Amino acid sequence: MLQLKNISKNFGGLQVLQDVNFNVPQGGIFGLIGPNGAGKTTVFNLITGLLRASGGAIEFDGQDIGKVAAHKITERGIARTFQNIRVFKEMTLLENVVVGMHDHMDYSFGSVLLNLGGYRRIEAQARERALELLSWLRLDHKAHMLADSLSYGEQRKLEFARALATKPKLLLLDEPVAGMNPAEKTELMEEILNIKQRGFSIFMIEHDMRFVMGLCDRIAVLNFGRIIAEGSPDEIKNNQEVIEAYLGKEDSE
Amino acid sequence: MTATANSNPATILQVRDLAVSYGHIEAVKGIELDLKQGEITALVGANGAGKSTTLLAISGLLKPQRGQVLLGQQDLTRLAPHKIVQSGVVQVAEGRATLTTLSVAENLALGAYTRQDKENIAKDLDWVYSLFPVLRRRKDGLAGNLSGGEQQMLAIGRALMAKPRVLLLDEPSMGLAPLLVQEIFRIVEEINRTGLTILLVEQNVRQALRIAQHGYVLENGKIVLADSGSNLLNNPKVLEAYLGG
Amino acid sequence: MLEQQLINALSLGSVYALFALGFTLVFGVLGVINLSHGAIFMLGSYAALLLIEHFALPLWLAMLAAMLASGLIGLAVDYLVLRPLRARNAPHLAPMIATIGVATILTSLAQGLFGAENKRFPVGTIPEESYNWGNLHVTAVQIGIVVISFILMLVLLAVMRRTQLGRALRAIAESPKAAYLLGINVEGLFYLTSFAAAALGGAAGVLVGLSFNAITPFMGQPMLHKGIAVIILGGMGDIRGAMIAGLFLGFAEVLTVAYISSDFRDAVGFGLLFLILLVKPSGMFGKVLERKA
Amino acid sequence: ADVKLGLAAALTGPAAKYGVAIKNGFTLAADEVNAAGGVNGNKLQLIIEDEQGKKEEAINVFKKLIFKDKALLVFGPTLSNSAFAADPIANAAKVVAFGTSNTADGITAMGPFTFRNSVMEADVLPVTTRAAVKHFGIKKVAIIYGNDDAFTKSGYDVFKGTLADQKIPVTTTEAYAKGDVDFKAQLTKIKASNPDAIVCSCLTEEAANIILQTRALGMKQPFIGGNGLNSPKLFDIAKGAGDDTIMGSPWSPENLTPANKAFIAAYKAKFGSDPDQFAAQAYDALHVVADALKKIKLSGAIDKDRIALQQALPSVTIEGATGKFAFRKAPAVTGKEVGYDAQQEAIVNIAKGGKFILLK
Amino acid sequence: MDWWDGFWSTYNTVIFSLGVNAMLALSIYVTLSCGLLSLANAAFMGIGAYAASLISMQTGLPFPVALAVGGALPALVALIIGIPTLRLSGVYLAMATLGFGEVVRVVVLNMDITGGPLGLNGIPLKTEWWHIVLLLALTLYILARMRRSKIGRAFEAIKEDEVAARLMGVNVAGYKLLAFVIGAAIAGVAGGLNAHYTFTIGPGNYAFENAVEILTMAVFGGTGSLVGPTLGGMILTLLPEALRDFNSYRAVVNGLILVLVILYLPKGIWDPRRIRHWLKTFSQRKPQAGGSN
Ligand SMILES: Nc1ncnc2c1ncn2[C@@H]1O[C@H](COP(=O)(O)OP(=O)(O)OP(=O)(O)O)[C@@H](O)[C@H]1O
Ligand SMILES: Nc1ncnc2c1ncn2[C@@H]1O[C@H](COP(=O)(O)OP(=O)(O)OP(=O)(O)O)[C@@H](O)[C@H]1O
Ligand SMILES: [Mg+2]
Ligand SMILES: [Mg+2]
Repeated sequence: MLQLKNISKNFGGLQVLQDVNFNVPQGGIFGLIGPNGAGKTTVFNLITGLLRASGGAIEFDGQDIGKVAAHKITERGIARTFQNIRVFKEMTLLENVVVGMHDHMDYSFGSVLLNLGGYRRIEAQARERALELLSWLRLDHKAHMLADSLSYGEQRKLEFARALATKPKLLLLDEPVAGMNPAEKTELMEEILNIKQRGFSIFMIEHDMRFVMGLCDRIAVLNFGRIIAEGSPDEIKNNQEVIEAYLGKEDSE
Repeated sequence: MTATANSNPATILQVRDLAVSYGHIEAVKGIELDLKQGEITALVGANGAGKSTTLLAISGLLKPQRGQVLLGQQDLTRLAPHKIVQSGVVQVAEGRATLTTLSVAENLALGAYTRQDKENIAKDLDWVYSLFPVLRRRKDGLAGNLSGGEQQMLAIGRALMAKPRVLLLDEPSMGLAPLLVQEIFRIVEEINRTGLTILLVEQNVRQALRIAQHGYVLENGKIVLADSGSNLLNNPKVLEAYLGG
Repeated sequence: MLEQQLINALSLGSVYALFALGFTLVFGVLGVINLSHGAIFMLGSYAALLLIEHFALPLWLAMLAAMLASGLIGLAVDYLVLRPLRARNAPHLAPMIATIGVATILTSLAQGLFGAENKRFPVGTIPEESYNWGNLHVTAVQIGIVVISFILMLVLLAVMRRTQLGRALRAIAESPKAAYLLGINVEGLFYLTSFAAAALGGAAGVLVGLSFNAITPFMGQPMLHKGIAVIILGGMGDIRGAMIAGLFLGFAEVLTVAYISSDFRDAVGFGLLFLILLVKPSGMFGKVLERKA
Repeated sequence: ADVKLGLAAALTGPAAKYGVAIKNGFTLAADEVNAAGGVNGNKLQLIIEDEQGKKEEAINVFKKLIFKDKALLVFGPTLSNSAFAADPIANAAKVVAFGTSNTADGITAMGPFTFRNSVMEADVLPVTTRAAVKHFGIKKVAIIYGNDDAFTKSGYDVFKGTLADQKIPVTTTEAYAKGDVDFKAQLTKIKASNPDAIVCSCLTEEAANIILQTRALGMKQPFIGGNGLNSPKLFDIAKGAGDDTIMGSPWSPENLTPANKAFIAAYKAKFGSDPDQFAAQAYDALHVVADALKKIKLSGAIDKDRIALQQALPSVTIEGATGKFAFRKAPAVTGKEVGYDAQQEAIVNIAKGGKFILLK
Repeated sequence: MDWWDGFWSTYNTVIFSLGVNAMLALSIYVTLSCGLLSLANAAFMGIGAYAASLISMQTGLPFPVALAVGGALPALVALIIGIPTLRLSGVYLAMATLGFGEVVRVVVLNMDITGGPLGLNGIPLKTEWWHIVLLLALTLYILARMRRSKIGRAFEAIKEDEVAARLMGVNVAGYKLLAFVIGAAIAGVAGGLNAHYTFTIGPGNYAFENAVEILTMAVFGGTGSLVGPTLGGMILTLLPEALRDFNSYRAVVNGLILVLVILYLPKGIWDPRRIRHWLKTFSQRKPQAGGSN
């Protein structure tokens, strides 16, 4: 559903991405791995419209989104989480999620001013839906707390819920389990599988191999801005180039 | 891990009944820790358990509600943060606190900020460069242009420049690629072999406990388990709660 | 006429740069737009005036004493107002507004103590006649201001670039937390910075008082406006930037008078600021180190 | 009973230098009148409020003096801008607003209760200019003025008209803004245009500074100015450099009439410093009002008394510190009743040896 | 009733200013709530004041029309300058908007229709108390409704994290512009109201100091809710009146209060959590003096 065609990106003189090509298929979980600074997050930034590619094209559902504004891309059905968490800390969990529904709340300025039925109904529905999303991630009991008071792991989950609220077709996750311990990772793995089951396609960046290999149907490996391998987890695990550049010698973690 | 000959080294840093609060939330609720001279001690626990809070309190960046941190006879909780660094307790904080607008060499020079023995600094710089050759190659570049793993190395190297007696490491492997994670753990062990005492906070529980002589498990601001690293690694409770069964 | 205007511009620009040096230092290290800098500048001027009028101190000594005095005021402002705000991690607006309050207090105290009228340094404090080359006229104070502001800038730059102290200050500027963990006495250096910046402000006050004979309780305000334009143009906390932007503003104003119209002289600073920011959102020399995600 | 007279003056803020002199002038005169037994046996009581030189404050202070303190009349405010804000209040309440320092055009057009004894620049500057042209044999002049201040800007407008009337070419016109201290750029331009004299519509401190910087640029031209330059402060700052400045004003310390001599001596004795024009006009204003009060019988009904005072004022003439003084009806405006301006001779002075003396 | 008449005629201008200043504080609150530190509100107030006054003075159009234009013109100007300016963030935006204000001042100063430095005099008295009450209430109502809708949430999200907000589908540039325009309109209407009870306006009424004063009112009151700025605007209007007895040291006390509020009431005067906390400690231990912290 998402295609990157010959994408390249440079910052000033620094070539960060070079001729990156891959397709993220509908319905599954696609992984992108690679050493630090390989350009993974940059790929996400390009897809979500925060940065513009220096060359190449990005297509989503067959349409070019390379020049579409970030908020419009969200409207088309791509949502993401961030590597360094960006929840709205001074808002409650519920409000965080309702912000995610921004595009789907169709009421006029007039109905806001006059407190009309349409506005009230849509607001109430949004709250209900937000609670439901929070419950998917087992955060509903904290719905009215400020996001600031959440632990790191909980904030990551809140980002999920918020991203889901935009009704994405494709969900981009940037290192979803960074900073979590193995038990928490296992728990999150289940939640991600759940979300996939509900019909969302997922595209994730992650450094935790147990997690990546356990979840992904296909994986691409980025190294110094180039795709050096793409395939099933097993293929990747045994790819000599990937081991040298990224995985290192066999290790259980 | 092999428990080596000197089985009973002296305690260098003691944490006694330490409690720390953020406003009304008590994040650390009276904990005890002992760091033995020349050993790696691991502190593990879930997100929000209070690990970073403990380290920040040891370094004097947070004021504890009660309790003491003793370095030998000296009570660190009475000292200003810069005095604590001067007395030899140095921390590499969570999230790569590199100074991105300074060059790599300047970062390292600042590491030695509190040192009195200026003549040995050059020697230690060489040592750090030999631990992390990439830093020597990038020494005149801005630290902000380093990759995540390189920044982590810089942060550790910079802390070493202070010639610490006790090194506090807060999640040095966070967000790093597998290859680099191994590299970081190798380096931590290597540094430790020079006789440096290390308190290692990690989410990467398995690796941390593997290289640590001692370990503590922190849950909700309290120490719930304390044992040798290898025992903890085989403790069913730890296995279940932190290693995912 | 052009030559004379260039001299005018150089000396005016140096005045702006001199004022901006301390202003930008605080901005750079403490991350605070200290709006009491103008009032401190004014008090420096009065301090030297009092010392010369009542104790007949020689100028250089009065100048040093005035720098000390204004430095101490800056230190007091830091201790009483900025430190508590730092301690609770107050957002940027808080110190800015608190220093407006401080400026109000200092200005009206000065008015109570010294009156609202203009004062000047006694005749003969500094040689008043100008040096002439043909049609060109330069006064001793003009030369003094240019020389002193360049020296101060170079010293400040050298300290920031080449010494451990300067590195420590830059470390604090980027992340006080990281600086603490390096064993830097962060609070101590905050005080030192506030002191030094205020002392520089005081020195500027003395020199401006000497050259323009217009010491009033309100003299800091217009200077503060220009100073704001200068430090923003020069890039946050950038010492060399402040110096260049100060000179730039001096030249812009003088050349506007010379070739466009004096009606627009005072709009030039902020007008340029407005335009330049639109083209380059981080000031003439500012660099942005912000990653997107 | 005491007669309450309100005074709204700028006692703090940048305009305080005028406001304080004005306050001194009033208290001096009030003390004199009271020491002599008051007016018709009534003591004069001054109620002084600080209006800070801000328009909202001027309105508030006027209202307080008129409605709360029930003053019979209100003096002030200090700045013309504030008068435009405050005087309509007085006119609506039918209370005399008596300005002693408001020189701007249109002040007295605000209503029949607006009075002033400050002489308009339009009355003074033509005389001054003519005298200066004759004295120095001036052929062409340059102008410098403050363009963001109502007083200096209207002074400039008058000068411009006057120079056109008298057919004196202007080589260049330069402006500056409040708070400026460096005028060298403008002065260099003036220098290049080579005028015979420099016309300066400025306030004292800027004028002093401008004069000093002119000399530092090696220029020798004399200055011509108005009211704004009439202050001993000019020489505190400019010292001898101010010599040959020609200035027109209704008041001069060198004007050796008995009334003026008495005023200067009393002022010095009371305040320990030399008076300026603002003090002198304030001093005279109080005597003008005292004179009017003599002619009426206070009924105790404040509204009536206020109107009685307004009707008595126009016919007052005195011989004060500023010389012979009378009111004249302000120029007519269609559809509106107007107030009263000052009818007074201008005195042309020239600076010599660090003070103004009369230009013969 | 006599008492009331006397009170009203003495203090009605102050009372008018309470409402107008509350509106001004709210106008900057709108932009602040969207994370924009814009200091252009004094300029917008000025544009509104001039526009409304000129209509009143030179045409026979009724007051509501004058006020409407006084709100619409600044909104239009905000729309035009907002597009390039709002790319800036933080201090840079503050300074660019301050620069814009300065440019507006100089333009007004050099125009004939505005009366240059003399300003406009003899503006008819048209503002009545209920105009102010009505418009303030309307402002509060609209802003309160907005806060509870997706618009208010979008503002808040932008304030907290622009990038994240953008990826939640919020049209960040559009909403920022909306906040800027709404703020400009409110300030413009406030300016129009103010001009019609102070009889005179001049370029000096809408300068740097006024911009900072408006900001101060909002921050002083607290920018967490609508109550804060409203209260802040009102209290800072009353303060000088209340301090009249301090005479020449009034400004000192004024400044001191400002500093103390910033230091000890970080969220401004109106901080519901703190007030609740106080009430609790008060009702719990009755005789003991002094709250905690
Ligand atoms: N806005 C930017 N300006 C300049 N350089 C940038 C910018 N964003 C990223 N880079 C550089 O591009 C390279 C790739 O960065 P990116 O964040 O995509 O890496 P990554 O693969 O996500 O790494 P990690 O695993 O550490 O998160 C790095 O060298 C980084 O310094
Ligand atoms: N600045 C703060 N203000 C309020 N609460 C905080 C703050 N920092 C941390 N906390 C809370 O204190 C508790 C302990 O946090 P701490 O950062 O010490 O955890 P940690 O063990 O280091 O977790 P992680 O593995 O996620 O880094 C958490 O509940 C957290 O929400
Ligand atoms: Mg990344
Ligand atoms: Mg932590």
